[in-house]
Amino acid sequence: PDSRAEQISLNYRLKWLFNTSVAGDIFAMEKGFFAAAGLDVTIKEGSPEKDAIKELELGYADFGVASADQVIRALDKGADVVVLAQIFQTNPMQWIYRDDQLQITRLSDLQGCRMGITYGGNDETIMKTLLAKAGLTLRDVQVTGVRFDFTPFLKNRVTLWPVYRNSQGVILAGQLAREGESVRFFNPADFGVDFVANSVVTSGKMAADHPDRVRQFLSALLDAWEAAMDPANQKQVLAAVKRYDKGTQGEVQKAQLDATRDLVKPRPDTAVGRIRPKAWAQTEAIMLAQGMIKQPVHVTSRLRDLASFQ
Amino acid sequence: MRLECSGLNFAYPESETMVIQDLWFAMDGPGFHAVFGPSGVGKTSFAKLLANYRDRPELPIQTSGIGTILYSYNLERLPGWSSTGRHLDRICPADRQDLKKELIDIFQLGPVLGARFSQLSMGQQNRMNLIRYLLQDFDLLILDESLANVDEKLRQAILLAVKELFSHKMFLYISHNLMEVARFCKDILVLTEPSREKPSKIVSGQDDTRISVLEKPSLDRIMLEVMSAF
Amino acid sequence: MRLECSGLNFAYPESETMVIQDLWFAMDGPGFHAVFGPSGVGKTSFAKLLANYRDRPELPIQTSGIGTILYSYNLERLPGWSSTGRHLDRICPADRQDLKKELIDIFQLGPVLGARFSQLSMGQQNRMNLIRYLLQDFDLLILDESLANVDEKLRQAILLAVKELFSHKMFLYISHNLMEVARFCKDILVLTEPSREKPSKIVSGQDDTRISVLEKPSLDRIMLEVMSAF
Amino acid sequence: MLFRRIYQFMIVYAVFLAILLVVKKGLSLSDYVIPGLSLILETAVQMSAGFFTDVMDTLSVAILGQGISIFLAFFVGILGRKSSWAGSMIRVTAYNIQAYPIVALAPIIFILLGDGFLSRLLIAAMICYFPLLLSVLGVMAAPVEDIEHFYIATGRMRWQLEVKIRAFENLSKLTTVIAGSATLAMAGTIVAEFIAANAGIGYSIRIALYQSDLAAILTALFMIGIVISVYQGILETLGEMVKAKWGSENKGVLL
Amino acid sequence: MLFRRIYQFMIVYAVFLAILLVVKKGLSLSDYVIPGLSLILETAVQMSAGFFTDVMDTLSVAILGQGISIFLAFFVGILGRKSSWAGSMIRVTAYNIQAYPIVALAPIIFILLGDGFLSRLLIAAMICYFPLLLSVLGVMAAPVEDIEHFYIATGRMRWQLEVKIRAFENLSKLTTVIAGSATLAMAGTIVAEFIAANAGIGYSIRIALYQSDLAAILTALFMIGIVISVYQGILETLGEMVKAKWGSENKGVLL
Ligand SMILES: Nc1ncnc2c1ncn2[C@@H]1O[C@H](COP(=O)(O)OP(=O)(O)OP(=O)(O)O)[C@@H](O)[C@H]1O
Ligand SMILES: Nc1ncnc2c1ncn2[C@@H]1O[C@H](COP(=O)(O)OP(=O)(O)OP(=O)(O)O)[C@@H](O)[C@H]1O
Ligand SMILES: [Mg+2]
Ligand SMILES: [Mg+2]
Repeated sequence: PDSRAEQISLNYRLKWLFNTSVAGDIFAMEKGFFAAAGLDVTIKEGSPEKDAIKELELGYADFGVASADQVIRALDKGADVVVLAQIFQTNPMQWIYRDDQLQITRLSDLQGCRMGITYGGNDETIMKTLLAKAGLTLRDVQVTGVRFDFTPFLKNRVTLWPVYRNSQGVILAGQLAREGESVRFFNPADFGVDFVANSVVTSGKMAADHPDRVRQFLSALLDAWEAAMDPANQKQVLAAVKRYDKGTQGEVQKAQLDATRDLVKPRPDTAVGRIRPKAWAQTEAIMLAQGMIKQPVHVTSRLRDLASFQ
Repeated sequence: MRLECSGLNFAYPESETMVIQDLWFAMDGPGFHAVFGPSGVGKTSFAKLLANYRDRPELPIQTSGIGTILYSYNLERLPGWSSTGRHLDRICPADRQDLKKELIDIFQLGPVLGARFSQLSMGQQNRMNLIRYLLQDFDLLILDESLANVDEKLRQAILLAVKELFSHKMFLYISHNLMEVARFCKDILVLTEPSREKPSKIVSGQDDTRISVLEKPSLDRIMLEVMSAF
Repeated sequence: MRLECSGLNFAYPESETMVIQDLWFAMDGPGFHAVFGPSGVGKTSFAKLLANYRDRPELPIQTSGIGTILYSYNLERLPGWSSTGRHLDRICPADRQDLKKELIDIFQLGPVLGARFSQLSMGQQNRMNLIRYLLQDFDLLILDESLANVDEKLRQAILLAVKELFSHKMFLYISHNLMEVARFCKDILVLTEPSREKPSKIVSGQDDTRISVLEKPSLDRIMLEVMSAF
Repeated sequence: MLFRRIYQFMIVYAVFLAILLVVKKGLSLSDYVIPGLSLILETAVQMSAGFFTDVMDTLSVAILGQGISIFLAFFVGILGRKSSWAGSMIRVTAYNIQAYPIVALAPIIFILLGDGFLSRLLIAAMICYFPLLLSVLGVMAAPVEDIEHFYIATGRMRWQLEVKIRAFENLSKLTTVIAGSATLAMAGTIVAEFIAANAGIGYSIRIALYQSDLAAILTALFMIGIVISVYQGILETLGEMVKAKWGSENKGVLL
Repeated sequence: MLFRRIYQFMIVYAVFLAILLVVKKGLSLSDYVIPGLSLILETAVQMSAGFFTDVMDTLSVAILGQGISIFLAFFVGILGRKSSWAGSMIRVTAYNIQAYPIVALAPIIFILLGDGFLSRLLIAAMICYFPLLLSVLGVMAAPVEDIEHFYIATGRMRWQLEVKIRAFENLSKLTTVIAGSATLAMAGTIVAEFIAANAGIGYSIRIALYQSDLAAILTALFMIGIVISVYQGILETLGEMVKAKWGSENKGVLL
């Protein structure tokens, strides 16, 4: 099945730009995992203005990466989407803070904090949930709107700033370390809020009509991720990532890869892509509670792991 | 061909003073007629009204045997993107090429056909503009100081030639040169300011068809008549 | 006061034909002088050169006793944001208020001082523009057809009044009205086309200071002389 | 005229919506990709009051920003109208600033000015001023010889007068551009709010965008359109009044 | 002139950098808020080759986008120049589209056109065309009576001729605006790249922003500035040539 002519062409839409947090996706493409499965996959970068689930429906993409809240919202509006894998076992959306300024051991420590919130973003939902757990609301903290850059945090005007732990988090930690400041990350999961992050999705139609194709794609992708997360392959993975993410320095990428590994494969025996229905159920419950969806969408019924395509 | 005006009144909007008040006159037949009067009396205003009278049915202006009326004036310009010669070619109907050549000769514009309009002297601009109109279909052509910046000698030659070439058309010649008007025009409508008591009236001109040795007495009489009309 | 030109040549850039070729002449003293010639001969070109000759030291133009040279022409406009009367007020030096009033009377512009420039008739525009210049400091004022669209009667009245009021200033009057030029001007520079063999020359005019009963014979002689100069 | 503007906008919007709905039907897309009419209406009913307040908030900043832009455009346009070294320097500066995407400059602006109202205003003005500047430069760099000659010849020309003459002669062009730039000011303010603010319709759009809520975006676009149409209509009427009063261009009344 | 543009840009840039560094010193900000000179230089050395390629990539799209914008502006400007109902309708449409922030429209554009080259080009053109449109509308709506009278009176007026006359009489204004719009096209393309995340310097800026790498942003701004200066200089020279050839406005040679 190596001959190019027989390969099936597929489009795979990421959530964000090429960087170390999609190391597995890059590795799959670079190391021929897809080709070996008889697939010719084009991976496309994403942005907030692009939405993998919409592209699935429009036929611009066959597979994609979407955050859990996107999936749940889409289901709420009648989109036909299924979840194939949950890339991050721990949500990389965390809050960075300087460790000499704060110690968060209990959620009530958040009271009165100056923190950044992306209005309308995941972090707002998560933070609201955390605050609710502590019996607080956004009015009990000082909120600064998050925008494209980090100046408010860098200039020390806010204490807690939301970042992606394994990309921006690493960069910021590095920048501050150079100035002799050390940082910590506030991880909501540590406080019982297990909000699912990015997952691999496809349309229900694809899952029903072409289970073989889904299986081929998914197993190639997960194999690639397994390989990419293997510390033994670190050099190759970094070289592959470097080809797509030229702007980031090597040692930063190395640190990012380490951080990614912790989030994707927290324990050596965790299978990459493992779907945790409980986390999904919690995510849906949170969104329902905050009025982001009007009625239950039963997202757990839309979860299909690799085994279901065997 | 007849042009008639029975009690025309006109004032610019937003202005109280009448520019034209109770104007009555009639002009007959083809040939060179004139509108004459002191600066600011309303010649241009009248000419523009006449040129567009069909759009203003309330005006007491009547014509018979006059189809197309064209109005030309001395500040008109030709577009600048090509030479004046090419512009003339473009607006000249196919069957009037000979007429065009003849007019260019009479108007002495041969040497400047290659120039842009903005490169012409004022008199050359006047002439170039007028030629365009003469090449069009018209029954009545109004010349509002259209040759004001041309020297007298050439202007007279042009007037005589136009009279001859377009003897079946009607012209309304507006000029400040009394001698010319008196000598070459048929009917001269002398406009007077509404504030004066004298009504506007028609004086008959000499309607010369060639540059003759001046028939001084009769010309003087006409000029005197015109000047005393306002 | 003396204006002298010793072998002036001029051609527009990008054009081969000479507009002015080997022009020699001299004019002396204040008063009304004229530049005359057929349309397109180069009067305007010469006038503009003269007005800016100090910026072009290579030109063989010399003056003595002439400080400020102003050039006015008939297409100039006043800004439109306020009435012409207010514009005149603004540009009139404080010590010339009386002169301004007198000129407005002579130029018969009293009734239109409240109007915007664009609302004036052409002749009114000409006059309004010229008044502005007469209120300025100048030694030599060039009038390039500045009164071309004014009626003859008023124009003559204006010329005579200006000659009297500004008798110590020098004027260069460019006009196509031969009779006027011959009658009211001192030295008449008659320009000829370079292609003709005849050189440009100065003809003496009659320099009248009032509207007399025509001295026909002498005027006819001057006019003949001017016309035969080109 | 104002009324016409509004219903014309309604037509445009309706056509736009119809195209979207046809695409939806044609490709049988879910409400997530393109919301159905009922969802849009529902969202509109829910959101429109809030969005209206947001748009008015944005509009108030936009008006201020437009004022600043007009000032800035004339300021730079007048300084940069000469072909001298200094003029060219000013133009180079003005042009270069424009070439930078505001998102790239935003961090620097925030560092220098903080992220309050001032930054928002500056960003709005920066987006709005440049097109104005181009027109002002075009107008200011072209002499009106027939009028200027007298003042130059008699040594009366001052830069104020030159500017006044050229502006006046191009009054209708300038009022067109100024009235038109209202939409730019609006767009600029929305972008500024989108980047950094917690108020205004730009902020609401960002939330809708993050939540993939196209119905909310469509509602916001409708609100923006209505308000812009009214504002623009008022500006145009003002422009006509200025022209009528200042200009009094009766030249072509008869012809 | 081209040369002058470049070194003038250098001066502007140097002044800008100096201000930043003074702010840094003054508030004793650390390198991660405002990078120091050495860090900037280091980044520049590292990045500039790559960024240069990116800017050239962007420029090529910008040129195409500008072409489309010019076409679009004239198209709409010519259709919308009349004060008739249809003309006003077209203007309302054109104005409204502009008032919408591109970020709000982007999702819809991506839905309708996909996220390929076409969307990027469309976004770039949408940002660039409007200011052009305003100028074109201003020019196209103002009759040139002295020239048009003949053609109207003799029934020879066609819309092409009318447009040609008005464009020609305002040639210098139009060339100013067109040359100036180059920077808008550039900014538009960068924004499009920023949103569409594909290639070009806008994409690089997004990455640098995401990484909070101000030094890289400053390098990118420098590259953009240089390239824009050169492009603009070339356009201006072309504009002069067009004016010299087509215009041949020798009117004021002597005066
Ligand atoms: N647009 C206008 N608005 C108001 N008044 C005007 C307008 N145009 C002309 N007038 C006035 O109407 C009168 C007649 O003007 P018109 O141009 O018809 O005179 P004219 O006889 O052609 O004069 P000229 O020989 O100087 O050209 C003048 O007093 C002038 O001030
Ligand atoms: N800008 C220019 N470029 C080239 N040639 C020009 C330019 N201006 C004028 N000419 C030519 O120079 C000659 C003299 O023009 P000029 O305007 O000086 O004549 P004039 O004597 O003032 O004529 P008129 O009495 O018609 O105003 C004309 O043949 C004209 O075509
Ligand atoms: Mg008139
Ligand atoms: Mg002349």
